[in-house]
Amino acid sequence: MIFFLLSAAVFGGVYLWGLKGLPPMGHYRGPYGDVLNQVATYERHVTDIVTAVNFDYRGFDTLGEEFILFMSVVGGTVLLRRQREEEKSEHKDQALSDESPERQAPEPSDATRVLTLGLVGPLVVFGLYMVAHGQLTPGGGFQGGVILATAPLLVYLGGDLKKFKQITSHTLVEVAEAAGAGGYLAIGFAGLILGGAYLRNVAALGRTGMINSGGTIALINLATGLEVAAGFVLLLYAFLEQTLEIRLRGGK
Amino acid sequence: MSFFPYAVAAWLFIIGLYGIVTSRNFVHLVICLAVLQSSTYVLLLSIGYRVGGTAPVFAGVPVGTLAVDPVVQALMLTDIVVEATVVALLLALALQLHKHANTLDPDKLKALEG
Amino acid sequence: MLFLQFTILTFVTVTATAVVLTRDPAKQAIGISFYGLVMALMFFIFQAPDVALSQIVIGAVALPLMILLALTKIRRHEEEQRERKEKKSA
Amino acid sequence: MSTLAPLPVVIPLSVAAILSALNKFVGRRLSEALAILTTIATGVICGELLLQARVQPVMHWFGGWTPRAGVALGISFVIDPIAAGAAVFTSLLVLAALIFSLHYFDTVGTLFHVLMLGFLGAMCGFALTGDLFNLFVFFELMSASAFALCGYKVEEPESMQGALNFGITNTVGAFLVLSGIGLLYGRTGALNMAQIGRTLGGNLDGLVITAFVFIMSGFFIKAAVFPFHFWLADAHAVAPTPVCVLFSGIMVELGIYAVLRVYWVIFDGPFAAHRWDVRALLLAVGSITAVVGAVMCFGQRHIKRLLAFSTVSHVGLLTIGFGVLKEGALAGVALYVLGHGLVKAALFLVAGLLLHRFSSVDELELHGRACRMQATGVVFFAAALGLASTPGFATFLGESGIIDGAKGIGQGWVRAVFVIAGVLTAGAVLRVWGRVFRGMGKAEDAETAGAKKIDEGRETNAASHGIPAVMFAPAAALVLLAVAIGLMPGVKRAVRTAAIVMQDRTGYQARVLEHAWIPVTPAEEEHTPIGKGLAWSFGTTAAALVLAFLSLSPYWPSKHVLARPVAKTVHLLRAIHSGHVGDYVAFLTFGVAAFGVVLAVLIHLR
Repeated sequence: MIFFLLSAAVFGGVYLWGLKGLPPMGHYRGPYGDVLNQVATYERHVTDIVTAVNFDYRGFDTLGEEFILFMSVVGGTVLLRRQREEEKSEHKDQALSDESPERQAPEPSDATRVLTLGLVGPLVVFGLYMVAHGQLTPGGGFQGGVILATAPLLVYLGGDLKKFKQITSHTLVEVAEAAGAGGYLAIGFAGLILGGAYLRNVAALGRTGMINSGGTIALINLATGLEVAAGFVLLLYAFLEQTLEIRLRGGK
Repeated sequence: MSFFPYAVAAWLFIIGLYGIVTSRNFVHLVICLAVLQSSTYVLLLSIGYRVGGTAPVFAGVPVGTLAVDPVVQALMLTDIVVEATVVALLLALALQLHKHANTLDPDKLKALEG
Repeated sequence: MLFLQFTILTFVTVTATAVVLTRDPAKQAIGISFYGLVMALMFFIFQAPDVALSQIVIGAVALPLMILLALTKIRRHEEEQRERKEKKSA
Repeated sequence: MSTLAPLPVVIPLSVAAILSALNKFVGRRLSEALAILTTIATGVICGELLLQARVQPVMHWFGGWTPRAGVALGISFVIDPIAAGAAVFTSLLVLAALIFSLHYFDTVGTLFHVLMLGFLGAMCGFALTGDLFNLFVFFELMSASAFALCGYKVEEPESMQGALNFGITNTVGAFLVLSGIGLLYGRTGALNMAQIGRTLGGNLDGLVITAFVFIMSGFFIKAAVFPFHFWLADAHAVAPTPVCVLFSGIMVELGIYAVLRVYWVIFDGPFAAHRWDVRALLLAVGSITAVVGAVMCFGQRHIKRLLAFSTVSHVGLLTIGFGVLKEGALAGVALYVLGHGLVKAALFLVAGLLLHRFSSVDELELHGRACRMQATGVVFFAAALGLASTPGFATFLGESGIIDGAKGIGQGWVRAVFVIAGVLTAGAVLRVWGRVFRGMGKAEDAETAGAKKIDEGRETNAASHGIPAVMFAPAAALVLLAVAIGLMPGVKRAVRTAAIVMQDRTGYQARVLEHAWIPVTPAEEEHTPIGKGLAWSFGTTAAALVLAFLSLSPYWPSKHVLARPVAKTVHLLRAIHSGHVGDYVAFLTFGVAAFGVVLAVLIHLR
């Protein structure tokens, strides 16, 4: 333990020594960000520069980031897959739960149900709004996607297990996720084939400030929204499935 | 004040390391890793900040207004996704570990010694 | 503004330290959710609204949710193990 | 600007997305065929890029955002011969692993191939990118696929623990790298490596040293350099065999590659006046890694773990090659990576064969059981000779390149480290060969009895008789290739040319930032006498053989007879490989702190 504390102290010293060489906080010197702040609106007809950086200037980073998410979803599914003996006991349990539906999860009260299910609508609208306005205001495909991903969860909390399973019906979400990630790649390919550079903008730029402005930025935004929403549904579902079998079995 | 945020970044890194080293539970450890990661948020954020700058969103304010650096913000967005995915993967591993070894305490696992 | 920044940074430091020093993962999950909110606030104050929104949805909601789900499973498994042991000894 | 350049990344990722969408509808054979075809296509494209890069490094600016007035707006791929070569080699090993896994795994699903393709795309991107943050993104993409692949056998607690140790240490490493990137960005306002290098110029201060230490340590964690190497043995011991092939054969080496790239593009300017300080640090760290890995390797009985420690040892040798900081040694590193990756992959594949045939990779348990697998035995034996850098293998060319470089700067003593590492690691592998394929020695043995046995679950279905050709062929082909590269005329000169391109900092900057056309000039023909090197290498091989036979003979001194200090040291070494992730992170902290302090003190003393 002393070994670690000493090392950590020295580590901190080294880190602080390095940080001392930075310009004082609040005095960013550029040039990268400043150049982009100047040119991005003219070149790409967007007002949210962060979105422009994310989906265009450094769009390839974001492609990598989407695939980090994609691979973790696949990885999570692989890691949390059920083994054979688990599946066997599952079959028994399912037979049981079919016979005795009252063994299912405790029913939430009507008030909770109305409240949670009532929230789903506005949540979905808000998520969609955020995805669609990514190039104009803060937010975008990523943030909106996560919000959309929490909607099925509310259905679950509202106690509607059946509907929850329908919404998260695995194959469909998996296809949606792959379509989102694949869409991102496809937009990149379009740039490569038509413009000679991967991810180059090949769509009309539109008028700055409008919802259809930004060319490929808006398209990538949508693809990302789809991928992130589906990805997080799958990820949360992989964890939930582990607890879901408990509720189905009539856990506490 | 001009150095304080950097010191905070360094502190978060170290306290995260401390949590990982002393942890007796893999779930706790993964959360400490998330805290360690937040060190990079603070570092990037304070590097790109500019006194008196607005957010890099030119809806309502004209282009050319003094604004903070948009690049570090894009980097942080990537960073946040990385955090979520890494935590998810490590939690999945911890869950399976518990299922088959009945413990989450690194001290109680002896299979990989020597 | 300066005061606000100073305060929020101090708050971040304190919350992070508290989260690490909390040894019970269930309490920690609540802590990390709160920490996520504090971080998001910090991002707003430092003119990073995009990041702040991400941080709210990920750091304050999705992440703690995953942790809680994992913990539920782990606790349930522990109970099962205990029941099995009791059956054996009985 | 080449339109081929992005393909090695986006093609595997595209197929991964398609396979995952069709998860439920695609049969196992179809998904295998798709994965293999994709890997071949990727390899062919990388090969074409390699041919182009030999004339002039290939550039690609994503989104078409070429630099303006020396400021890079977008992300670039900068493909010089070494980068392209790394990508070709990655594709080759992924192909071998995929072919091997045709008959592997009970439950191999489409998702396994999705993860493998993601891993392939990530490693290619990691090798080709010219942007520092993009490097971090691919580092993480590599990690995300690797964690899941490492923990593929979810029913074994050791698997989970090994994957967790791997995941946690490597994630800390990633954040070290990111903090270093942050420091550099704060100073230069750039993420493009060429631009960072140019802006930094020759200025050296605390920030640059810290950034270097952080980035180097972060990548050294992936490369498993002492004291960051602990995760590697755990991860290798538990990961499925095809995944081990990739971990040991290329992923670890990519860690070294990244440090090399970052050093020569960014940090060589600031450290130009202090090269000797960097050298001192790297040569010391490399030597320690090589010796520790070799000693630990010899003390194992779990064959995969043994091979994993041998990888640690050889990474130490690569670190020495990097530490020489000369183009000859850099060429040596590249050749050594090729040679080592090929033979080590073959060794892991044979270990996988044993696991397939006998459901065990425990050296003592397998005593004499593989006597009838003669062809496999030959492959294993030949690969072991490759580890000892026997002349004829690519490893020999690599070794002589590194040692000649070291002699050139008056550090001929590194030969001793090469001999120790070669004798111990090859000796250990030959001992396994003697015991398993020849039935030599006693069944139970005092010398390895101290090592723990790790139970390994089966990865394949039902005890199968005989060895399927698809499992044997890749191993044999890889060893043959290692010999072919070692004997190919002109290979040394070509790699030397590539090394000079990699080290040419101003040329790199001009090519990237000004789009300058600077054709590659081939390196001059070298005429170094290799007589002495040949003698040394044959000597090492002979010594390894003798050590293996001795350790199998009844006269081998048991643990109690070993001189006490030696026994104590070995015991201590074993003790610090505790499998406890907290200890690993404590050592990691120590390592970063020590690197920083040593470098700072050395630089201030001068």
